[in-house]
Amino acid sequence: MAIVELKDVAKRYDSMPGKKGGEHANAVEDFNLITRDGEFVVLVGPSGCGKSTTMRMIAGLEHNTAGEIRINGQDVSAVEPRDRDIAMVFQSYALYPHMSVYHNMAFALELKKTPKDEVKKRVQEAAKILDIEHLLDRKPRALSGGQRQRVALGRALVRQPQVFLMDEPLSNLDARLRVEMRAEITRLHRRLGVTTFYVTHDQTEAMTMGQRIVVMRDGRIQQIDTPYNLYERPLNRFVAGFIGTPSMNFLQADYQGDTLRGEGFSCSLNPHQQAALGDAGQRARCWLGIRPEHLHQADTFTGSGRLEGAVEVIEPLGPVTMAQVRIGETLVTAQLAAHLEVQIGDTLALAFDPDHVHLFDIDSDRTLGLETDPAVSAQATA
Amino acid sequence: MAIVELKDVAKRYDSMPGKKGGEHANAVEDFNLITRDGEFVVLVGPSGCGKSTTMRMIAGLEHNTAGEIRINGQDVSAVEPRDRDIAMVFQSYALYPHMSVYHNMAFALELKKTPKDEVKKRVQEAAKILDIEHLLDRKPRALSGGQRQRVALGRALVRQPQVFLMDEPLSNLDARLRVEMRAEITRLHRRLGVTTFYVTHDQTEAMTMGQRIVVMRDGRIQQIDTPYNLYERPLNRFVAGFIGTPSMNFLQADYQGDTLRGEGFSCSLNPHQQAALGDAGQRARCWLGIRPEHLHQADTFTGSGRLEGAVEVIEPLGPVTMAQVRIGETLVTAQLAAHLEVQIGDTLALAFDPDHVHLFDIDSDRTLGLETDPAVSAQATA
Amino acid sequence: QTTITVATVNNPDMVTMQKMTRAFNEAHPDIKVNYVTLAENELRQKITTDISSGGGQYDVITVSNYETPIWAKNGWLKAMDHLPESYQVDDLIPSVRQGLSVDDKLYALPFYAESSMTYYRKDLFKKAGIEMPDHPTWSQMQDFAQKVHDPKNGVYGICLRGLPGWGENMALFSTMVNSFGGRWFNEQWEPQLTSQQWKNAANAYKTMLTQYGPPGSTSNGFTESETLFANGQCGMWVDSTVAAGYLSNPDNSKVADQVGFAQAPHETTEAGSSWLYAWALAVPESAKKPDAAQTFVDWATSADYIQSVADAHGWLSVPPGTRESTYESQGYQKVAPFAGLVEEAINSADPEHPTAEPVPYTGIQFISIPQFQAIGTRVGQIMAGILSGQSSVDEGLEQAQAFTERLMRRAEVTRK
Amino acid sequence: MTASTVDKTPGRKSGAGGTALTLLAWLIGITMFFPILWVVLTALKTEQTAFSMTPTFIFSPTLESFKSALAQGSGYWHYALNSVITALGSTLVGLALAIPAAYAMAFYPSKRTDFTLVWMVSTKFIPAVGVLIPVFLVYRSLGLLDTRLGLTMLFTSMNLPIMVWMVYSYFRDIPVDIVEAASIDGASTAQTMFRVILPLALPGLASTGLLALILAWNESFWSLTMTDYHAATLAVYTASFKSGEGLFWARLSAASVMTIAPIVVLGWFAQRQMVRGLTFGAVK
Amino acid sequence: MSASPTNASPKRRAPTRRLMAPAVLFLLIWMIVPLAMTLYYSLQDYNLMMPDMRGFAGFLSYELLFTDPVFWDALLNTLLLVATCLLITVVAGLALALLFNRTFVGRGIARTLAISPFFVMPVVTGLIWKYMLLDPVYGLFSWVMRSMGFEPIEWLSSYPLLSVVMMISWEWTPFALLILLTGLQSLPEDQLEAVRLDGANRWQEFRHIVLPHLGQVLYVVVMLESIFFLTSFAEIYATTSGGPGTATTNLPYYIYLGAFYQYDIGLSSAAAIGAVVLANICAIFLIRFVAGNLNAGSQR
Ligand SMILES: Nc1ncnc2c1ncn2[C@@H]1O[C@H](COP(=O)(O)OP(=O)(O)OP(=O)(O)O)[C@@H](O)[C@H]1O
Ligand SMILES: Nc1ncnc2c1ncn2[C@@H]1O[C@H](COP(=O)(O)OP(=O)(O)OP(=O)(O)O)[C@@H](O)[C@H]1O
Ligand SMILES: [Mg+2]
Ligand SMILES: [Mg+2]
Repeated sequence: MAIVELKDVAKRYDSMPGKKGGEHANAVEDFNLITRDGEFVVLVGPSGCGKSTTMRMIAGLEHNTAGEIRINGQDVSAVEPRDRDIAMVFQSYALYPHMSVYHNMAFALELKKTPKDEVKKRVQEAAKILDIEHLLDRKPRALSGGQRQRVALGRALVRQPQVFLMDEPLSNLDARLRVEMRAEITRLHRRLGVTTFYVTHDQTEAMTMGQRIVVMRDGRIQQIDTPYNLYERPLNRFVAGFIGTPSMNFLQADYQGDTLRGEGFSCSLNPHQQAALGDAGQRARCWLGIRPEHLHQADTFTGSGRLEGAVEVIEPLGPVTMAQVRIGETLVTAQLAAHLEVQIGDTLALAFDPDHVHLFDIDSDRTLGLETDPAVSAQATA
Repeated sequence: MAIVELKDVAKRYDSMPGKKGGEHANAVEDFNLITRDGEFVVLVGPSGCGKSTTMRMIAGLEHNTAGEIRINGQDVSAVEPRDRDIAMVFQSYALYPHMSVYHNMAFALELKKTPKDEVKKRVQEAAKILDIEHLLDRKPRALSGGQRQRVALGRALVRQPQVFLMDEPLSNLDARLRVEMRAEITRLHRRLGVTTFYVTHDQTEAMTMGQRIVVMRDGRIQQIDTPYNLYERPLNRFVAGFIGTPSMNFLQADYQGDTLRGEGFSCSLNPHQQAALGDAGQRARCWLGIRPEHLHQADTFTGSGRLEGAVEVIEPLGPVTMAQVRIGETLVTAQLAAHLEVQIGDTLALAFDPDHVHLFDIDSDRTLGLETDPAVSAQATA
Repeated sequence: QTTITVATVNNPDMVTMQKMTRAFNEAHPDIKVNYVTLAENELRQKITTDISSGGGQYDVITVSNYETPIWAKNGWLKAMDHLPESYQVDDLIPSVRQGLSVDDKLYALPFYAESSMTYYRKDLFKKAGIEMPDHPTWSQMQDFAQKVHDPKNGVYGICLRGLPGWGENMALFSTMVNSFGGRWFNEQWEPQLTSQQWKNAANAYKTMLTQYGPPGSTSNGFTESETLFANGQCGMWVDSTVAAGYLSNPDNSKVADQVGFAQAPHETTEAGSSWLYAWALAVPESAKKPDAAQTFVDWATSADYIQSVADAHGWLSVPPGTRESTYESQGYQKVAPFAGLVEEAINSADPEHPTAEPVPYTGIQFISIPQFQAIGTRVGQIMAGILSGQSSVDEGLEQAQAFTERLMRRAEVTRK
Repeated sequence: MTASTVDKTPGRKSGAGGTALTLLAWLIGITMFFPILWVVLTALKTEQTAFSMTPTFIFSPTLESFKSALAQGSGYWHYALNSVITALGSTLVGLALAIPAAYAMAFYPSKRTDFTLVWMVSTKFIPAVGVLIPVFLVYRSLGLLDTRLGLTMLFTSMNLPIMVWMVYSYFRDIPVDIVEAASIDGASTAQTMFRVILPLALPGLASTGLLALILAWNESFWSLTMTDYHAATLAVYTASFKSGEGLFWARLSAASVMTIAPIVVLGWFAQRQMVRGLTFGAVK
Repeated sequence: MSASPTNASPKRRAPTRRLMAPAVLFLLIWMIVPLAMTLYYSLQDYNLMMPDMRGFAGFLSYELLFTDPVFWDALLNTLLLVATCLLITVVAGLALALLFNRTFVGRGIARTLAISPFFVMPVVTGLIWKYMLLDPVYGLFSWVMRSMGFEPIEWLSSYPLLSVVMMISWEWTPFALLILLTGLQSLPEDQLEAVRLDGANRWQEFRHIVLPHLGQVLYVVVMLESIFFLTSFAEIYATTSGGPGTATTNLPYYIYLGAFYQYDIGLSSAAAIGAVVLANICAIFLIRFVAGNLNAGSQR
C-alpha cells in the first residue's frame, strides 16, 4: 500500500573508522530503489553489507547521511518512526522484556486503540500461525531463541501497516517451521498487499519470496532483479557467486578464436559467447563460471567441457552428493547423484554444457556479453 | 578430547507452567547419550524442543533437575562452569559490550595467562578465518548482526577446550560465509579432535558436519544416528519428516496383500515391505512416506507408484523446481527439473520408486519393518 | 485576635515559660502565642538572619546581654521605655539591667540571668582532708584537683568547659584570663593575647584539664560537664550558677547531698572572675505585632510571673538571677541554699571593669563588639587545639593573636 | 540470556564458604544497624539511665520520653505532615522533571549530553551556607519564607541533579532497541516512557525516589532557616529537642526515633522494589 | 546491546529539547540566581552586624580569604575528607553490594538493616556518634575498650578528622551499597555465563565483567558522594564544631563560621565561590580521569 523510494541514500556511522584496511567508509552508499506499490523486495548480501542499515533508515531509526527517502512520494526525513506506519521485525528481536508474549504482540494495536476483541482475535490468529499459542502468558526471558524470534515476527504480523520491514525473521527457526512461515508470509503478503522489505540469508527464501531481489555488497547495490534473472543473468561475478548454493565455480581461462582453455580443460564457445569475448578486446583471459549443478559425472565423455581432477571432499546430502575436485589451483564443487561411488583421492571426470557457462571480465568482474551496462540495467529494472 | 555422558538427564524450569494446553512439562526429559572421544554431535529439532537447554546443562549453566552428566567419567554436578573447560557459542552471542572485538576473543586466553604473542597470533588467525580482521578494534555495539555472531564464534574458536558447544553459530551468516565457516569448523574439529556439540537448523550443516545427529522433539530424543541412517532409516514419522528439505510427503494408504492403495494412487510392495506390514497385524491402514526428491515427472508412466493431481504451487529454485500437487487432501511436494513447463492449475502426473518409500504405523508413527526397536537402536548406535 | 511568634531557646526555664502560657492566655485572651523553640546556636542563626535583613518573622526574640547592646545600637530592637509602673523596673538586679541597656535605656527585659561559681564534692574533700574556701584561687583549685583526682574510680579532679565556642569554653576561659590579670585589648584596641597573663591562664587551664580533667574534655560543654558532675565523676566544677538547682535535686543528681558551693576562683584579681550572662526577651523593630509582643515580654519577665511559676512548679523552677525580690523571697531561700552565693556573684559581676587593668570594652566573658563571636569561637577552637595537643600554648596564643588582629583590621578597613 | 539465577548453577550451592558469607552479611547488617538500635533503646530509658558509664542493655523500659515527644505541645503531627508534604512533593516533582530529562539524554544522546549532566550536578557544588543569605533574601521578597511551597521547591532544586543522574544511569541499562521497537509500534514519547521505559527502570526509579525522599526528609539546614512553624518539618522538631541545659538525651532519642521511623519503614518497603533487573530476553 | 542511534538526527532532537527544558530551566534559575548573588556579595562589604557599612569592596574579600591560614587548612581538610570518605564508602559499598547480592536466608532483612544508617538525619548521626559511641566516658566504644582493659580513646579530640570520617562513612556506605546493588541487579546474566565458560575465577569475573558493568553506576556514586562530602556540614556541626583547632574545619564549616560568627557575608560569599571553583576542579578531574575508565562499561 505504499511506494517506497530511496534516492542516492547513504549512511555513515559517526563511530565508523575511516577507509582503513580495506574497509568501506560508508555503511550504505548510493542506494537507489523505487518499489512498486505492494512489492515484496528481498535484500541479500554478505554479512555486514548494509542490509539492516538500509531497513533502519527506511524505518526512520537511523538518519540517512545523504540522499532522500520518500514514502508515497512524501519526503519522510522529518517524519518520526512512529508516524511512518511501518512494522518491523528486528534482527535482534527487541522484545519488551516486561510484557508477556501476548502483550508484546498486542502492544501496537492497543496503542492504536483497537477494540479489545479485535486485538485478541488478531493476536490469537498470529500466535496460531506462529505456533506460540501456548506461550502467550510467558515473558520473553522464559522462551527459547526461536520462540523469541517468532514473537518478534508476531509483533509485526498482527499489524496492517504501510510497509513491512523484516530483518532475518526466520533465521533461528527449524527448516520445517521456516517453510511454513515462508508460506504464511507469502500468503499474508498476497492478501494484504503491503509493501515489504525482507532481509534473508536463505537463498530459498530469497528466490521464492522476492518479487525483486536487491543484492548488496559493502554498502553498494550490485544488482536489482527478479530471482530468475539474478540466477540466469548475474551482472557480475559477485552476484553470480553469491546467488545459488553451493556457489558458482570460477576458473581462469584463455580464449583463442572459438575455444576457451584453462588448466586441465578446454571448451568451444557458441557464437554469442564469442561475440562477447570479442567485445572484451585484446585481453586473452577471462573468468569462466560454472554452477555446481551444471557439472555432472562424465567418466567416458571426452569432448568439449571436460574437467578432471582428484576428489578432495565428498559431502553426501541425502538427495544429492557434493564433491569437490581439484582442478589446477581451484577446488571445483559439483552437485552429483546421491550414491556416488568414489572415494576421496580418486580422480573424477566432470563435464559441463558450454551453453550454461558464464563469462566475466578478468579485471572488472563484469559479465561479458550482456547487452546492457550493469548500472543502467539495475536502474532499468527498478 | 573428552567423553561426555548424559544419563537420564532432565530439566524443568522453575517458571514453567504445568502440562497446560498440550505443553510438555519438562524442557528436556530422559536424555541419554554417550559421546565418543572427539565426536561431533549435532542436535536438531523444532524450535523450543530443548536443544539450548541441553547445551546449557552440559556447560553447567543450568542445573539438571534429574539424571547425571559425566565428562570423562567424572560426575560434574559439583564442577563449576569455569572448571569444565568448555567453550560455548551462545545463541544470544553474549558478547562483552565493553570490550573490543579483539578483547572479546582474547579474553579467555588472557585469563589463562597465555603469552601475549600467542594470544595475538590465535586471535588474528581466528579473525582471518571469520573475516573480521578489520573489525578487531570495534566494540560489539558497532557491528552488524552477522558480525556479532562471528565474534561470538571467534571467541570459542581461539580456545582449545575439552568440549565445544555451539548453539546455532552460523544462523545469521550469508550462505557463502556459512559454507566457508562450516568447512573451517570441520577442519578445526579434524585438527583438534575436540568433542563438539552443535545445534543447527540448517539441514546441510547437520548432515555434513555431524558424525551423529540427535533429533529432539518436545524435550525427548527421537533418534540418535548417523546422517545417512537418519535419512535412509528414520525411526519414526517425525524424524522422517524432519530430516530432508523439503520434508517427506505423507499419505494415508490401505494395504491389501502386496498392494498399497491411497486416494488417487496405488503401488505394489516388495516382500520386505509386505513383511513389515504383516507385522503390523490386523490394521489395514498405514502412512506412506515419499521424499520430494524421489518423485519425478511421469506424464506417460502408468505403472505402480503413480500420483496425479492439480499443481497448486510452483517454486523455481534455480537448479530445481519445487511443485506442490494436490493429491486428495494432501499437498504433495515434488522436486522436479529446473525448467518445468507446467502452470498452476495444470494436472501433473508424478511417479515414485516403490523401493524408496517409507511405511509408518498409523497410530504410533513408528517406522514399520525396522529390525530393531527404536529405543534399543538409539542406544546401540551410541 | 492577634498571633505573635516567640523565638526562644530550648532551656528548661523557657520550657517552663511555654507551659505557663495558659496563664498568659487567661489574662490576654486576644493574644495567641506561637513558639519557635530551638537550641541556642540554631536560634541565634535564625534570628540573626531575620533581624539583620529586617525579616519581621518574630515578634518576640530571645537575646542575651551580648547582642542586646550591639543590636540596639544597630536600631534593631525596640526600646523598653514605656514599662508600666507595676513592672517594678527597679527590682531588676542592677548589673543585669545595665547589661541590657544602652545609654541607660533598656532594650530587652531579663528572663533569667546567671553568673559562674564553683561546685565541689564535700565528701571527696573530706576524704582528702582539704577544705574549700569561699573565694578560692586557681592555684588552690589545681592543688585540690590533684588531691581528689582518682580516675580509676571514675572520679576526675576537676571538670571545666572544654568544648570550643565563644559561649562554651571561652566563657570560662575569659574569666580565667580576667582573674589572671589579662585583657583582650588594650585601650588602643590592640589585641593582647600573647601577654604573659594570657599565657599563665592558658597554662593553668591546660594543666588542670589535661592532668586532672575527664578524658575528651574538648567535647565537654555545660551539659556534658553537668552530667559528669551529677553522675559523681567530678571532684570540682566551675560553671554557671544555674546548675546549682539541678545538682541539688536528688531526682537528677546522684550527689545532691554532697554538693558544696563557693565563688568562682580568682587569681591575681577578683575582677571579672565570675561571668554575667542573661537571657532576655526583646521586641525587634521589625515586629509585626509590637504591642502584643510588648505585653507578652512584660508578662514573662514580671515578678508576678516568677510568683506564679513558684506556685505552679515550686521555687526551684523559677527563673533565677533577674530580680532582687526573688532572692528576698522566703520560699526561694528555703529551697535554694546557694541563693545568697548566686546573688553575690551576680551582683559583683561588673561588665564595665572586667579585669584589673582598664579596657576599652564592656563585658566579662565576652566583649560587646560584633566581631567577638568570631574571635571567641576561633580562640575557643585554638584552646581546644591546645588541650588536645595540636599546638603548644605559645603557638596557639600567637595564632589567636594573629586572627584577632586580622579581624579587627578587616573591621577598620570596612569602616573607612 | 536466560532466566536462571546465579545461584542455581552447579557448584554454586552454598557450602561452608557460603554459610560464612551469610553470617558475615548478617553481622555487618546488625553492626551497621546497632547505633540506631541504641537510639531506640535510649529512647526507652530515663534520662538518668541514658547516661551511665557502663551501658545498660537490660532495664525496665519507659515510654515517658515518647510521651513527651508526642505530647500535645510538641506538635509532632504538624511537623510530620509538613515533612510528608515537602519530602513527597519534592520527590514527585523531582521525578516528574528528572525522568523526561534523563530519558532524552539516555536515549537521544548528543555531544552536549555529558556537558549537561556535569553542569546539572555542578549546581550542587555551592555549599548551602554559602547561598543562604541570597536565597533567604529572594524568598523573603517572594513571600516564600515558611511556606511548604517554598521548601518543596528548595528540596526539589537540591535533589534534582542527583535524580537526573541516577535515573539517567538506570535508563542507560535499557537496550535502545526496545525504545526503537516502541517507536515502530507507534508509541508516542509519553507512551514509550510510561509503558515501556518506566516499568523496566522501576527498581532504579524506586531507589532514586527513595533517595530523594530521604535526602529531603533529613534535610535540616534549609528547613531550620527557611521555616518557623507553618512549614517546619521534623528536622526542626528534632532540633527543638536539643538543649543547652539539662539532660535531654532520652527525649532527643525519642524525637529522633519518631523522626526517622516513617522514613525507615518506607525504606523497608521501597527496597523490595529493587528486584532483579527485567531486561533479560529483550535483545539478542 | 544493539546498534544504537549514535547520531541524533535533527528531527529527533526536537523531543530532546522539550523533555529537557523543564529540568534545565528549573536548575538554571536555581543556579544562576544564587550564584550571581553570591558573586555580587563577594565583591561587597556586607556584614550583617554592621548594617550601615555597605559598599563595593573589590577583591578585598578574596584577598582576606587567601591570606587566611584557616582557609587553606579548611581546603586541605575538605580534600582529605572527600578523598578518604570516598575511598572507604565506595570500597566498602562495593564489597557489601556483592555480599548482599547473593541469595541467603533473610537477605531482605539483613540488607535493610545495613542500609538503615542512611535513613538517619545527619545531625542526629552526629549526636549519636558524639554522645553514644565516641564519648570517652559514656560512649559505647570506650566501654568496650575499658572492659577489654584498655584506656579508652579520646576520639573527638585525638583523632577528630578520623572520627568525622567514620561517621560520614557509616552514614554513606549504605548509599553506595544501595546504588551499587541496583546496578548489580541489571547485570545481564549471559555475560556472566560467558565469562564463566571462559574460565574466569571469581576475582576475574568481578574485575572484567562486574566492575566494567558497574562503571556507569560507580561513576554516579563517586560523583554524587563527592558532592555530598564536599558540602558535608551537619556531622561536623553537631560533633566537633570544626575543631579542635582547625582539625575538622572544612570549607562549608568555614563558610558557616564566616556567615554566622563573623557575620561577614562578603567573606563567606568569596569562600563559597572558592568552594564552587574547587568542586568544579574536582568534577573535571573526575570526568577526565575517572569517567573515561568507568564509563567504558556502559552498554552503549
Ligand atoms: N527460563 C525458562 N523458563 C521457562 N521455560 C523456559 C526457559 N527457557 C526455555 N524454556 C522453555 O524450554 C523449552 C526448551 O527451550 P530451549 O531454549 O532449550 O529450546 P531450543 O531447542 O534451544 O529452541 P530454539 O531452537 O528455538 O532455540 C522451550 O519450550 C522454552 O519455552
Ligand atoms: N553503530 C554502528 N557504528 C559503526 N558501524 C556500524 C554500526 N552499525 C553497523 N555498522 C557497520 O555498518 C555495516 C553495515 O551494517 P549492517 O548492520 O547494516 O549490516 P547487515 O547487512 O545487516 O549485516 P548482517 O547480515 O550481518 O546483519 C557493517 O560493516 C557494520 O560493521
Ligand atoms: Mg543485519
Ligand atoms: Mg535454542
